[in-house]
Amino acid sequence: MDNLDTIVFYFLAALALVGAMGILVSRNIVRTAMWLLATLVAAAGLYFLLGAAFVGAIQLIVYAGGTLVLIIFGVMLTAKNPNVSYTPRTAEIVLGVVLCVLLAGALIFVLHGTAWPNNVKSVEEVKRMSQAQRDLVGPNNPDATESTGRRFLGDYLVPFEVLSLVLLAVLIGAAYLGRPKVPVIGAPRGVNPPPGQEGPRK
Amino acid sequence: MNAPEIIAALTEQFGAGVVSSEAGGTHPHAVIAPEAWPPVAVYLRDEPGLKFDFLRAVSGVDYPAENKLVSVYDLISTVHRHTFAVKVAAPRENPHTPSVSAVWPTADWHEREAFDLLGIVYDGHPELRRILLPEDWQGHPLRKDYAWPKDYNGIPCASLVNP
Amino acid sequence: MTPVGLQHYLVLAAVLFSAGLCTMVVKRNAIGILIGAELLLNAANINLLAFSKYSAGTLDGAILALFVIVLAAAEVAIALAIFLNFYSRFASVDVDRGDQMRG
Amino acid sequence: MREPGESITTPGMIIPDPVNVDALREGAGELRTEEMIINMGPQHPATHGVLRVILRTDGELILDAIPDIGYLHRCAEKIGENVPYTQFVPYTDRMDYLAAMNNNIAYCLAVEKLAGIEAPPRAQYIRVIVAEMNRIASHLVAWGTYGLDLGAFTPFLYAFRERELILDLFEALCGARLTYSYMAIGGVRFDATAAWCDKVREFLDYFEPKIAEYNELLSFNQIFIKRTANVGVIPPDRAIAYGLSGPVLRGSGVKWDLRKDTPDLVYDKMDFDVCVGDGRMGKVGDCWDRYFVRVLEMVQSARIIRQALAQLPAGECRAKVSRAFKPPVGEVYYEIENPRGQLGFYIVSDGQAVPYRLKARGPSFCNVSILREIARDCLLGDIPAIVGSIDVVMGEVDR
Amino acid sequence: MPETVDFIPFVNWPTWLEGLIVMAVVYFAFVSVLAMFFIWWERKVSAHMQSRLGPMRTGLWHGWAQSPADGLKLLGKEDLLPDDADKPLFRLAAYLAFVPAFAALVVLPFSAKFVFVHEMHVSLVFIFGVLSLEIVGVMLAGWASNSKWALYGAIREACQVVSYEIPMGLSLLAPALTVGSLSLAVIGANQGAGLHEWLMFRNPFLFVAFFVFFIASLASCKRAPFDLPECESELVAGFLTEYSGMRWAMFFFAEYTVMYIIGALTAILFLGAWYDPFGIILGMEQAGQSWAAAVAGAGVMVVKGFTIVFVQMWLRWTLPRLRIDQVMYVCVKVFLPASCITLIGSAAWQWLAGGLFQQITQIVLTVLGTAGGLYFVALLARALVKPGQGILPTIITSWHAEPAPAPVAPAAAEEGQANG
Repeated sequence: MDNLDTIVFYFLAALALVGAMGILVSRNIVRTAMWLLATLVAAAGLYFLLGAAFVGAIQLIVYAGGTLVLIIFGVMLTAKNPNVSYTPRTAEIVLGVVLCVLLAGALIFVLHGTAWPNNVKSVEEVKRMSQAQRDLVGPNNPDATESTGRRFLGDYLVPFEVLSLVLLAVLIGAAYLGRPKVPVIGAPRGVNPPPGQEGPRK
Repeated sequence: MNAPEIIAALTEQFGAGVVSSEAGGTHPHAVIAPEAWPPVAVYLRDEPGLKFDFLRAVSGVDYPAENKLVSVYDLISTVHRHTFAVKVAAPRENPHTPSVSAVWPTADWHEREAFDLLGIVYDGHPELRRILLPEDWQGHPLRKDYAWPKDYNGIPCASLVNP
Repeated sequence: MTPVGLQHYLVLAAVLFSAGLCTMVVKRNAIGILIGAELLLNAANINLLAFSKYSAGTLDGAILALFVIVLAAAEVAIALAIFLNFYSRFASVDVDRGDQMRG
Repeated sequence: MREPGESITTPGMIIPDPVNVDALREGAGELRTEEMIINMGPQHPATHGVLRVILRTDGELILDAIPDIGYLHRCAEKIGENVPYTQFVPYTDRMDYLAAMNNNIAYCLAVEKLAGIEAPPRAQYIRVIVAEMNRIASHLVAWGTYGLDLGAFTPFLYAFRERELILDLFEALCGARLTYSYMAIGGVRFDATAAWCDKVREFLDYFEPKIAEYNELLSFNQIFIKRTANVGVIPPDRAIAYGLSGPVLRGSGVKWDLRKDTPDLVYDKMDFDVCVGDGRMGKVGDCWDRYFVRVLEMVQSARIIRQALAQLPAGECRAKVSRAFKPPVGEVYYEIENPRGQLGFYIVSDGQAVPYRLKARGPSFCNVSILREIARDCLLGDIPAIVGSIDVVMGEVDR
Repeated sequence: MPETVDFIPFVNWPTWLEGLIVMAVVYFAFVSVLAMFFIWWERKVSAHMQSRLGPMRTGLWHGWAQSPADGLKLLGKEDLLPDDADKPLFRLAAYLAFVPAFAALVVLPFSAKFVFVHEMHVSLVFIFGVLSLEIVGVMLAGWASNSKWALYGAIREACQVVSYEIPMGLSLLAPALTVGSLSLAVIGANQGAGLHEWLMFRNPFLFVAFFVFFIASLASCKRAPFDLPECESELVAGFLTEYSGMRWAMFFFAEYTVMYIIGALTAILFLGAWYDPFGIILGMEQAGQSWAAAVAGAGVMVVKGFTIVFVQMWLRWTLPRLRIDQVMYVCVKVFLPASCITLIGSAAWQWLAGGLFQQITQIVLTVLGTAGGLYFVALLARALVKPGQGILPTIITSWHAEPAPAPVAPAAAEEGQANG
């Protein structure tokens, strides 16, 4: 059973890496978005492997289903101008690549050096735990989703509410930035700019 | 109002503008001089007694014998329910007739069709170009002396009339 | 095949992170940079969850990962609104044209 | 993708005020997406027949819709100048191919008025019966395809099921199902037997309750109302100015029906009322009004047929017309009320067997000319609704 | 959590690879047969609704072999690839729309035991997540085929997604909240005791959530009044304009599979999953015959799924199409607040409603729901029993039997023929 996990991990890791390289290399912005989709789906698979099924599902919905649709929207609206080339200058490419390879090497060197603590509880221990203790445990916790929910409204209540405020601010900000300056026919009150400051009527 | 009263009103209003007229027959009409035609059109449409607000058709007719290209305007009034027709002649070589698309918007397309099929140029028309035939068609088919083209952009046009 | 341990995930995350950073540095298209940023966030998420499974054994990693996902969506929304305004001003989302902006 | 601003139409065709996108860009301070020029071209499911509409759109919003016609042009008028009067009838069938009977009547009446011939009363009654039956068939097609344009597939099948019956009756009467050439100068070519009249009554008994079913299925369907009310509104004065006629004109509230003042056909002996759009679902003159005027007219036509069948006199069904028919010198312009509007013929005769000039004024030709004015500032989803409500038949637009 | 035995236990298969292959084959066979059956069924249903017969010739009885024949034809057809389209993305889009439909089937239970991955606690959220992947495929198809109509189809799909996904997600959570778990197996297991146990009738908010979810799910599988992305009358064929042959068929396989998934999901969430309205299957389960209960449950589940798919077809062939701004208005302005209220309402209901009061409302809602359901079934039966007035055939058949009408009086006749 365990070598299935390994195979799936290597497959997903390969998919994620190929996606990342694809993003780095491809010229056409729509192809970059598609490689991003590959990485997102690979990441979601990895989350399932890491036992966080709920996070994996949310990643599929919010990230792959929501954010990516937004990005594709952005690509569609801004990719119309053919006579603008986005090819970066070679000096920038060389500098960027060298910098990142150095970063990757440093990170990996550091990672191998340190010995990470391991206080993962085994399945029997989790079963014996009381409800409150079980909420803290991540792996081998059968109802991890419930615990996540309880923790959101327990210890993480403040960041949870602050998050909702941030989302509200983003909602209003994005709507304001993207408001139609040219009056839209039949738009309900409040969407069109007030009669005085309409944009140039085509 | 029947045809003679309309013609009387027109001659009384425009005098020289009305070249000739025919009250009887199956198609009572008045022939109007080209330069007087726009004011006559406005008069026909706005005069309370006439109120010809519905332009039914603009037909171009080619009379090579009298060297004339005639535009026939058939009018009807949705208020008084009486009908009348107006003819405006133009020479065949360089046919120019003032356009009334400003008075009756329906004339816009009808005049374009007359221009397309007969070659009558309507001055003051907002967008005078061919409407039925392709843009680059040579000649005007409804003229009596129309020469059938041999081919169109390489497509042969052989037919009984034009072997 | 050795069983999958913490190291494998960390290495993967590190490579993803540097690839994301490299994209942000190299790309001239604003949306390319945005995609690079998404890559960074994903790498961070993988790290979070890997630590929560192999090392810490607690649920905090998953919760933080959820926060990161939600905030990434918000960030993309604002970034795209800005890019669209940028586009309507410069007819392209080429970041190098940004130097003509006032202030 | 085509570069913005580059003209895509045939050479020489000027799109009025082509948008110079780059000029706009410098002044562009607001969020604006790229304008696109789309060809709702000759082959398109929503344009009935080969009508081409060039749309200049900004996203879903239509900035300009320029109709481009002429794809079905056969120059029937030039043929008319080389064909004797009696043999031109089959060409009139192909003008408004959904209402061939009405076209024949218009042409034959014009020639009869020119030559001073009077059709016998039985022929006039048969002409009215046949004209109204063809009006029902034509409105059925309009009703069915309008549902199709807005996405409801089922009404189309019901409409054609009823229309088949009418076509069967016509086939029994004159042998043809679509292009009948049933009229001749001076009357009709075959007599309507009593058995045929019973069959028509049988059809009417079957058809009349169906209209209530149609209304329940489509007319008062909430989504249909949402798609058609307040869309493509034509004010009455613009309707008259653009020379619209038929249900398109009456949909805008103008009480104008030639059947009420045509002395030559026996409509004056019939008791029927003119259906006019009254803005029941939105503004007067919107797509829903034009659509509903057609449904009401089907009811009125059924009433007329019943009265005409009741009053059908016996006698000759064709006046004596010499074979080498030569009308006197003169000209005439004559119109009658077709399902789509007023079909008029202007005939100039110089005494020979062949007309000197023959002009046909198709109602759809004028009805389409207003498309540009009402399709501006609507959404892409409204174009099929507007074109469908005008109920265009390209045969009589291009002739 | 009812104790569920592994249907396909990974452990004792010879190797996990064979287990994988068997699963793939069983799945692919079942789903392709399902999609083909739906295509044939939709053509027959729409035909009989439009007073015609539909496919009758291919295959003996009622043209059953029509879909396989179409499949073969599509295999034979050339997969066109427009030259200035983005070729790799053009091909990829078909798979991107096709794969999520199957991925969602992995966690969709057919009965308490018949499910492939049964210990997935978040199967509800997983299905919703995977279905949202399909949208990327559709948008990519529209963008990659580089034609104006396809672009319009893609943008409309994006607008539709943005507007229906939130209300659908929220109304999806209401039943999960009432049952207390995100796993479909658990949600299904709590609805066994009879018609009043069905989640739809638990409280008025869930009653409303059912309708909101059903209509939003119509938008999600692009059917009936919301089929704007590939509507014929405006956009020629929407994002499918440039597709042909097998690639086009893939989109349709995906669409019909998603239709079944949505039908099954609605059944599990609201209409008492794999339990019949009288509690018989629950009785069998408690009596220990778990295999028999599983098979019966699977049967009931498939019947419910097919009924909901039938209702979707019924809607498609009667209602015209909405305009894109009306779709967004309906989904955002009407369904979003409604789904929020149902979510909060069902939560409050859990907390506030006492035992007796809850029983009464359950009974009342059950009566209301069944009355409505029976009304529609009666409507359908009436249409089937009395297919239109009988007069139609007599006009046509009796007519042709008669001889042609007598010729007109001789004098005018030849003259008429001569120059008519």
